[in-house]
Amino acid sequence: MELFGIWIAAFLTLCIYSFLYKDNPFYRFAEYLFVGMTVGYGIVLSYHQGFIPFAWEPFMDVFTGESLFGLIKLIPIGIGLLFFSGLSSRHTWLIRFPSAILIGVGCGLAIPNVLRANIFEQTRGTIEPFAAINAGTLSGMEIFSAILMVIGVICTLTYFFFSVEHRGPVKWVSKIGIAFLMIGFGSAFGNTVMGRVALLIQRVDFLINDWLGSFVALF
Amino acid sequence: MKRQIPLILCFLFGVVMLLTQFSPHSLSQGIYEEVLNWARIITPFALVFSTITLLQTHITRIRRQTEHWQYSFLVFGGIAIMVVVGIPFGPQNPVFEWLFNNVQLPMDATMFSLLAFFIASAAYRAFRARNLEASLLLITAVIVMLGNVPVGDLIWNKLISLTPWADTYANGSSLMKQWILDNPNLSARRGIILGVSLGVISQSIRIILGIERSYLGGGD
Amino acid sequence: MTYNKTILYIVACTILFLYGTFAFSQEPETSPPSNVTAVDTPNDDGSSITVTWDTAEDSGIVGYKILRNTDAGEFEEIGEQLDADVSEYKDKEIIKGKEHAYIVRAITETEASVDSLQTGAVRATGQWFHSGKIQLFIAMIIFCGSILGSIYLSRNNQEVFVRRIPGLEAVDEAIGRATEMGRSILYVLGLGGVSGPATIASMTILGQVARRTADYETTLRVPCNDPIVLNVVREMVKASYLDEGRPDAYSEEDIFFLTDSQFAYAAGVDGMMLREKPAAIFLQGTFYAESLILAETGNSIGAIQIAGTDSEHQLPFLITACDYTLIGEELYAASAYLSKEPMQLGSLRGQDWGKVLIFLTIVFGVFLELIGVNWITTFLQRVS
Amino acid sequence: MLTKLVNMDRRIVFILVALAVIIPMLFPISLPVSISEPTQNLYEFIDELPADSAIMLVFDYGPSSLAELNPMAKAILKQCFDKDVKVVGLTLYAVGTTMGSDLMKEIAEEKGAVNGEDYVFLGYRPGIELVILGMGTNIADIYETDFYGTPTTELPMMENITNYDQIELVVDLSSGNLTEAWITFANVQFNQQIAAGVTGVIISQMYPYLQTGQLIGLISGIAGAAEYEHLIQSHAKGTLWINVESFVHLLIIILVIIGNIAFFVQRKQEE
Repeated sequence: MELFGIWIAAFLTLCIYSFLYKDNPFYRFAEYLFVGMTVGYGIVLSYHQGFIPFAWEPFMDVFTGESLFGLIKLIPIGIGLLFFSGLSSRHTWLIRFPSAILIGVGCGLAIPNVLRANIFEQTRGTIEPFAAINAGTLSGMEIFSAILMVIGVICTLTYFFFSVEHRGPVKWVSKIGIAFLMIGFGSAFGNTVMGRVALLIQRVDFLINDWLGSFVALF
Repeated sequence: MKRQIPLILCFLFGVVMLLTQFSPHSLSQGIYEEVLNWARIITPFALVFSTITLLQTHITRIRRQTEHWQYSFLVFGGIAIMVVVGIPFGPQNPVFEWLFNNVQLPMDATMFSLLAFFIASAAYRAFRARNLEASLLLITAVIVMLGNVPVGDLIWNKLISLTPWADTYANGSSLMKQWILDNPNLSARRGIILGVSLGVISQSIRIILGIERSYLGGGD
Repeated sequence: MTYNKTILYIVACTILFLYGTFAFSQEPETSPPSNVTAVDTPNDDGSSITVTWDTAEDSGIVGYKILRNTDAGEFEEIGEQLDADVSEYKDKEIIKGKEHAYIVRAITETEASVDSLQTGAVRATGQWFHSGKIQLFIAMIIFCGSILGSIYLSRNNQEVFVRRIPGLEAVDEAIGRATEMGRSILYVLGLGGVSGPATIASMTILGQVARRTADYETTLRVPCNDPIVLNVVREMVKASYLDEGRPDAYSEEDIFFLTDSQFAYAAGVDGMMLREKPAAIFLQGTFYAESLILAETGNSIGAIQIAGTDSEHQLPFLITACDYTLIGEELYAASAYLSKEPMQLGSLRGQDWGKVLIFLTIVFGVFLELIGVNWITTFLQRVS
Repeated sequence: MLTKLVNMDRRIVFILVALAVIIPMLFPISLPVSISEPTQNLYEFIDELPADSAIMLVFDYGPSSLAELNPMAKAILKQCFDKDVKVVGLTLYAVGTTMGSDLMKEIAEEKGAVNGEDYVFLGYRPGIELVILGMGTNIADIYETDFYGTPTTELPMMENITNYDQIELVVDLSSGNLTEAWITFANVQFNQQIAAGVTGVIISQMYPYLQTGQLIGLISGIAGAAEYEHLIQSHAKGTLWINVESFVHLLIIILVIIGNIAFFVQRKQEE
């Protein structure tokens, strides 16, 4: 069974790589199968790990008499059922209820989180090295880096100014901001190359050592 | 009615989720967690509904016999086998796991690994020193790529050994990479993050207050 | 050695021995834990009481035990023995609404124990406001206030200036090209859920794009990754077509659910691109690793590509592979920019005031840190 | 010719990349490794832990990222078992369960570590922040049993481990943004020390946290895994793969250089 699995996996791996040449029946085979299986997988997972523990079990506690709190789960279940109004074109607008709730929740969660995790932390991180400069514990290079950081943050943020025309000094500052952005993008790109190539190496390692290895072992 | 109630719901849930984050009281925390749980309960329904629409699409394709319609059976097959094996016996059962590990997973990993090819072709095509900005992108990418693999320092150390500063500047390639990641890269990212945060806050306010309501669609 | 000296030696030893026996047989005087207080734990949900005391140095104490009063009025040990350097205990097993008093018992090397005085009775209550988050709350009021203020000020002003955003200027060009070529437009909303800010931004842009495709009668194809997003988007696009007076041109089948898995989604969209060869591709929203798989395939079929994301780690790939890219905050500005509504544009000005505020904080903060004053960093300190 | 080179068919690039992986894979050579500071910091932190202290190893990645993260997980486990540091394994990523359990078993067998005494694998529980926050109070409240169904309170190793107070370090091996969740909830709320091992793409995302001290150490992608294998002096897949990696990086750089030369020559000619 394990060998059979390796062969199936190798076949599908090659099917997908065939896409690099051009669209072909092998790729289409893998693509449609892949889409179907992942939808099925998603349903199974959200049923067993979402619906059962968070709705069904607490709701069932109502009948075993453990707690009446489960009744509250009827609200989200009811909201969830509203999605099926999409099957009747006259009632599709009912879908707005759950989506309005979820969008509202998302917006409410976002404001304090973004303020704390992003604005507060990133501003503090930019200022903090200067405390060390005051304490005299930084080397010349580190002082230079701290100053460069402040310049970089301010210039990059200037690039995003919308209500001011970018000309005169603003233009120059935002140009420096773009330079910082480009360096940032270049380094992130270069950094990612490593991870992506590692994935390919792992697949090739599988094809060469596991699959061809099993092939050699047969004889 | 079709617009007002959703707007009110959006406002209410938005404000409640916002304020409960400032309140450690057990009642507010209870509400906060319960609402988060609701989202988990709602999603499976939406998924089932979406799957029905997906099946409808493929049934239409098969009926009309549009190009490549035969492949639609594979979608049915894929969904059916996972659901039949997974729903009654749970995701931990060995058949489900076998299907996942030997069919779904290799495709997932292979699809992901296509990136190695695409990253090379994108770099070849786009990294041209057309102007100052493109040159900065190109140069930092090359420095970081080199600094990330042992061969980068190997080349650097060979070159530097020809100069009198061989000892002071050893492993310059990886040190340079580190400095770029720590400094100009970090400040650019901070700039982006701060800007995005302001955008998120502003969008969230517009939506909670109903100034931005296009997500609701039209009608009354 | 003389006889006398030997006697002297023996006597001295005896005295020393006796003194030693006497001295070491005495228990060292262990003082009871001092300054014992019990308070309702601040900023919690009312489920604990915090007991504090002063640790004594060199007193032979090896640990502490905490005692709490029972209904009968007696004191019982609760929890494990605490180390000698601990000076705080958070009792989480209290009975809500009931008053509790505590005693801290010091344990010495010889297993002897000394009890502190008993504390006053405390009742734990939950707090309605987290006092540690006050600065967050203030900042929220300031940021939200500046945005709301700007919206208010510009609500009747038709002339709100907004700088050019090249990626958005290209939207009409892209749609026009698709129309000329008689090909479709592909709109990818990314992998985010419906409550993700980037997805919401992307959906509002889609609403604007749909208005234009309705006008031009160009096919708009939207494969969705999130089931709830699918539903919202169907409603929105339908409304856009209705608003433009072209409900007949709207086709529900063109907005469909593909799969919720990241790479299967990429595989499916890639297949669509190769087979349908759309003339314009929009990649807007939250993206992960699949961004480049989509963007490179789109590039290989020669489509004009407009991307936009706040996932800063994917920006480099979209920038290299797409024709135009909305960077970070530009994505959030897009719906205001495209809709040209004064209130929406006003909020962009509010965002700019937010930036000015951050600038001032950084510059002022740096200056204060340099002269050794750190109240701004303290203000921005993370809250627990 | 020049125009052809400038607009080279991407399929030629694809073939070159494939060859740059296959050839060194078949004929491996070894290149020297230089250790970066964040990797060194994590290694030293674990190295200086007293015997019988415990760390938490979190498998926050799916099988699609195992190429980069499995070698790290193996190296850290080897180091811990060699030093008698106990390991609490778990995952917040549903698909990470089988992989995490197999991997811990494999290294434990190799090093003679015993399940329940030297390591435990708690498995997966849904609800990211709820799990992280809940374990701050009591791990057994969230994980009533371990992955194999044994009640957590009956595991000998967990006798002295109630919550984060007894965990010296959380090492989060992550392919997404779950490290940020650990920082926001475990570090900020409970002052738990956190280190991470991440895939190449999110390395730069982690640097702000290293700078603010919210991460005490970081293993960066496959290169970091190779560095770690070097530090614990046990060379495995990480070391083999990073050498193959070098060739692909060189290929990409050479391609970029050729592309630029062709581009400039062409532009000169057009002028």
